[in-house]
Amino acid sequence: MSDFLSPNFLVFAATIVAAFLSFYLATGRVRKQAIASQTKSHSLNQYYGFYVSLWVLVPAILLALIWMFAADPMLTSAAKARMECRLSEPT
Amino acid sequence: MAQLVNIAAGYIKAPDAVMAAQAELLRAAQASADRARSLTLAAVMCVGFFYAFWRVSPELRARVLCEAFLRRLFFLSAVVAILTTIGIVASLLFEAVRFFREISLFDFFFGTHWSPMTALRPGDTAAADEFVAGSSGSFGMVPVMAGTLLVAVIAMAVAVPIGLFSAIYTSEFASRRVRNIVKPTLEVLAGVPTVVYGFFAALTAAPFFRDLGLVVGLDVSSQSALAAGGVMGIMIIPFISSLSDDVITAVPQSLRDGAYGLGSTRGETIIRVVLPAAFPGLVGAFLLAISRAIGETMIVVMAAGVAANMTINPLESVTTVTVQIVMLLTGDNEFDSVKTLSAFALGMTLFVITLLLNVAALTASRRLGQRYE
Amino acid sequence: MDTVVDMAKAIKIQAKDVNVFYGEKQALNNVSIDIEDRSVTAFIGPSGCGKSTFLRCFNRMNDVIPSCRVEGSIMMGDVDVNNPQTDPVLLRARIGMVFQKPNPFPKTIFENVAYGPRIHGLAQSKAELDDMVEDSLKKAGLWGEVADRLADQATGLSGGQQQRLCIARAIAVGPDVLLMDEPCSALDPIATSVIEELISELQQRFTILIVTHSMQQAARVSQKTAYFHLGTLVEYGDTKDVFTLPKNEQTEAYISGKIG
Amino acid sequence: MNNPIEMIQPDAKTQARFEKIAQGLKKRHAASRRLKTYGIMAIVTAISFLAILLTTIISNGYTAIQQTELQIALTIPAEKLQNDDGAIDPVKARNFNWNGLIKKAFRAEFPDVTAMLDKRALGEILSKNAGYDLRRQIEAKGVIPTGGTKLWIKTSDDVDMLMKGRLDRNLDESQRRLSDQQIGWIDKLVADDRIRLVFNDTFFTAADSREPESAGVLGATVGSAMALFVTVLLALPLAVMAAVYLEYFAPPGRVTDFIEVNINNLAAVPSIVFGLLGLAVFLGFFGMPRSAPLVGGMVLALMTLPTIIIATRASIRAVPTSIRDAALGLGASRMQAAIDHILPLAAPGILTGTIIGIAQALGETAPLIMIGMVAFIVDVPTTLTDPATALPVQIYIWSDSAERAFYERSSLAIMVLLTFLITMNISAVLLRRKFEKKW
Repeated sequence: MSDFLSPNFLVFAATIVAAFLSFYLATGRVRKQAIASQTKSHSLNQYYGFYVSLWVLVPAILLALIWMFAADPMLTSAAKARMECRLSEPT
Repeated sequence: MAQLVNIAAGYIKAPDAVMAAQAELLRAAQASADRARSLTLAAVMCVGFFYAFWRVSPELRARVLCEAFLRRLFFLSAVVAILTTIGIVASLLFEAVRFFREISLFDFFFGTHWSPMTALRPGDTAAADEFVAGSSGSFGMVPVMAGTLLVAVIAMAVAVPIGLFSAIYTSEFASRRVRNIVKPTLEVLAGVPTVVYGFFAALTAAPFFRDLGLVVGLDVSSQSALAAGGVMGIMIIPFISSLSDDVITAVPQSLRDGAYGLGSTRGETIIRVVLPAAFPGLVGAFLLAISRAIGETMIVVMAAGVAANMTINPLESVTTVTVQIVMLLTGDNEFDSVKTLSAFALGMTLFVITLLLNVAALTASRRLGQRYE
Repeated sequence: MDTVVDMAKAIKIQAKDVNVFYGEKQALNNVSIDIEDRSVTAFIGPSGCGKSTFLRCFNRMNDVIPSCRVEGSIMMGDVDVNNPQTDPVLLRARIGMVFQKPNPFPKTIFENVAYGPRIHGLAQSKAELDDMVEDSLKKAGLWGEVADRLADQATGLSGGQQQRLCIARAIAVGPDVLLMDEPCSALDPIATSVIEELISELQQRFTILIVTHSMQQAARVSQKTAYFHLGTLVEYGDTKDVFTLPKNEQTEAYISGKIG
Repeated sequence: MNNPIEMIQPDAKTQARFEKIAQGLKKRHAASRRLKTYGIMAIVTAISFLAILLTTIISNGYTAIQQTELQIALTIPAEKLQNDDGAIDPVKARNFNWNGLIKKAFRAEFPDVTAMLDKRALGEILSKNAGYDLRRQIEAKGVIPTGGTKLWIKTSDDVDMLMKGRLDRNLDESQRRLSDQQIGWIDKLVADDRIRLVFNDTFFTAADSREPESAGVLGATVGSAMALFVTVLLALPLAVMAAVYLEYFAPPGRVTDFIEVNINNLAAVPSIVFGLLGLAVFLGFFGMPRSAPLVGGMVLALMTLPTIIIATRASIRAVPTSIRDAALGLGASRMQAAIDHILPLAAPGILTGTIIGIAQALGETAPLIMIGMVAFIVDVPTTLTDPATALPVQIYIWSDSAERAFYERSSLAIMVLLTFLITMNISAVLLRRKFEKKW
């Protein structure tokens, strides 16, 4: 169906894009700083990219997982509770 | 409730207005929750990004930090094995404990009458349902366990001689070329999915045994333990043959030399020296095979019976632990009934038994390993 | 000693033009040798020279190795060892063998020694078997150490005891020749000296062929010494001659420690 | 032989002993040969079991590759199906009574059949889904044949069985699923050359159905593929990371030992227990959808994880430590050595192990039954959360059905499953052979 435009997929795609973006921003920043301060970086530039990407991705993934396992069931049970109370009303 | 979720997702049409309204509400709630989630995610990503970006400088030990993270991730992956075990134990225990609140441990493990489906018979009232489910007679697992053992014993009776002698041949007599052909061929038997064996047992072996019984004047059930166990034996042959072959090959050549040097024939060397030396490993292999046989599901589900008969006659129909688990958990049963809970109690028993067998097998093989390090 | 020397003149085994091949590779080249009865003959030489291979020709142990082929004749009395008609089982009952590493079976001490008599059906009764076991253990100088624990696992013995158990196990079958393939290489010096004494005693009853990498050992225990190099028998003679006046340069180089 | 030296002979006592041993030899060699014979017999038995298994399945299943069809002369009323512009209107096509059209046309060819019961019996020759099939046929063509046309329509499974010789004509009529009368009609149709056997493409393009002639394995195959996709996606990275951890980073100690014990034990836990885990945790606790390939894949991933971990560790260990030492010597960190140098070298082994694990997962049935992938599903699944079955489960479902035609089709489904398995295993073997290195 319209899987590729579903909110979930968009969020997923945005996360990936954000990760890549932060990778390049970080490598760029460290390169510039190293040139500016005339020092050699501790690690290869790509590691700074990974480092920032990880900080973008990992908390987001953790949050998404928590959301999936906590929020969705809560929503459903809330709806269920509402429905039950509706059903118990005499019609 | 599942229906409501499906309606909200647009999979099915709402049967009535109330449901439709509810579904609409649920959908709205889901949509707002989705928005909230997206915003939160974006916020978290921004915070993470700015924190890390601000910290980036040539002095930052980025590689060390990345590797520390990866190492932790790797560790967590390894811990998944523990989590799985915990998950198994916890889920089985949780449901089994709920079961044992209704049925006493003693009645379950020592009761000799198993008929969890009794309550489903037409004519039984809800009260009778309560009564039967709660009564001590219905959930006695002894006949189920007996059936499991009977099938496993038949399977081992087929598999042990064939597997062991095959292993003796491939490891001691066969030339390398023959061995390279025979071993993979036998292992094909292990690669055949169990559902295929089940199909063969139910639709070929069982009718064959029944007809054979008619010819010689024996009354063989069309779901005889013999058919299920026999076919299971075929399935287990490669386990025994390849494990035994490994074990026999691991016996040091010096022992064979010693025996030959004293004037043993090849047969005497094998029977009197090699096999006794390999004995602990062979026991380990057999235990693993028994564990396989007890835990095997599809063959018995398709070819063994459902009724729990207490018998040691292989021509009759028996049921097994795995068959009962499948029977109790397929179809639309309520998840919380004593019946479905009993499946978890059976599952727990099965898990414990196979675990003990595996540990015993491991200990046995380890003893062999120590002897010839 | 005189009697021994006299008897040593009788020939027990005669090997002629023995060639051994592993697949395409030739391991032994036209080896001919006469082995004297009731004496110790030592095979020495650098590793890979074919001495062990040659030893294994005497009881057809090379049959066990699929790619191995033996040519030439080895006569022991009227038994043609290398004849395909000769049953290696019977042959190995007549020629006992002790291996480099002690290899007791994973059975009790008693069962280890009783193994040979049992498979060959030598004992008529339990009492006879008991006697055989005791006798063999005594001959192997082990009886005193294990008499009260015959029912223990043989693998629990020390290395030297295990090797003497293996000797007892070989003797129990009642062979008249004993092959020893570097019997002391896995043992400590004390255990080695015990075994060497034992060999000297056994020599009264058995024709012993011993492969050793230790020239001192060869000098100590053997009456005859054969020096092998690259698959050929370079020199063969009385031990004292070989060690004091080697005729061949190679032998001399080896004995003086220049090659090895 | 021609040697001048007199050789010494053993003394009499020794000689006697040798005699005695020689006497017993015949028996002992016979016993040895007997043992060898037992070995050969055991192997022959095992291999003949395999042969019997395969021949039974092939001989039962090969006929399902064909399907019986019947030729019917039809006149399709184009005006009832077309729009004003002459194209087929989907709504009209859906609402049109295709079954009625076919039945009418078929009955018209047997004008002497008038009794109600006989008419029904005549209709039973045709597939119950004949109308649906015809609509699909017409819709696929996009053109409605004008005037009279002759079309091939599937017969019912009973006729199919009769044509394939799987229905015994000599049985008593009451024991048969086709009456004498029906067989008479069929014989007449055969004589008129209006019944044929054609390639059963439905079997490979359809999902399950109540009617054997309309049932296929595509739905189940897609379900299996989806589940295995999830399995690989989860199990492979987890297994590789866990294996690298255990081989390179795990400090020797209780935690590591405990992990190893767990992995070894999980490898031997019965598969149905994983099914119970999936049922209780994924479905019960997390409320994931029943019958979904997603859940099936997760359960199978947990099940195959130990297999792949063990294989991965073995292939990592097969890479000589010298390579790691070389990498470390050049100043690489342990992590760099593992990821840049060891993993690429171990990759073929990891891949082989994964394929074998996946092949094992493909044949697994019991855990999928536990999580409800055993339902009757007529649609090919399109997403990971659609209800689906898997190939082995489909075999299980069909073999439980009463119709003889499903028996035949489950045999063919087994052949399909085995083909997949053989392909996977052969590719694993080839892969191993191609990349096998001796260090």
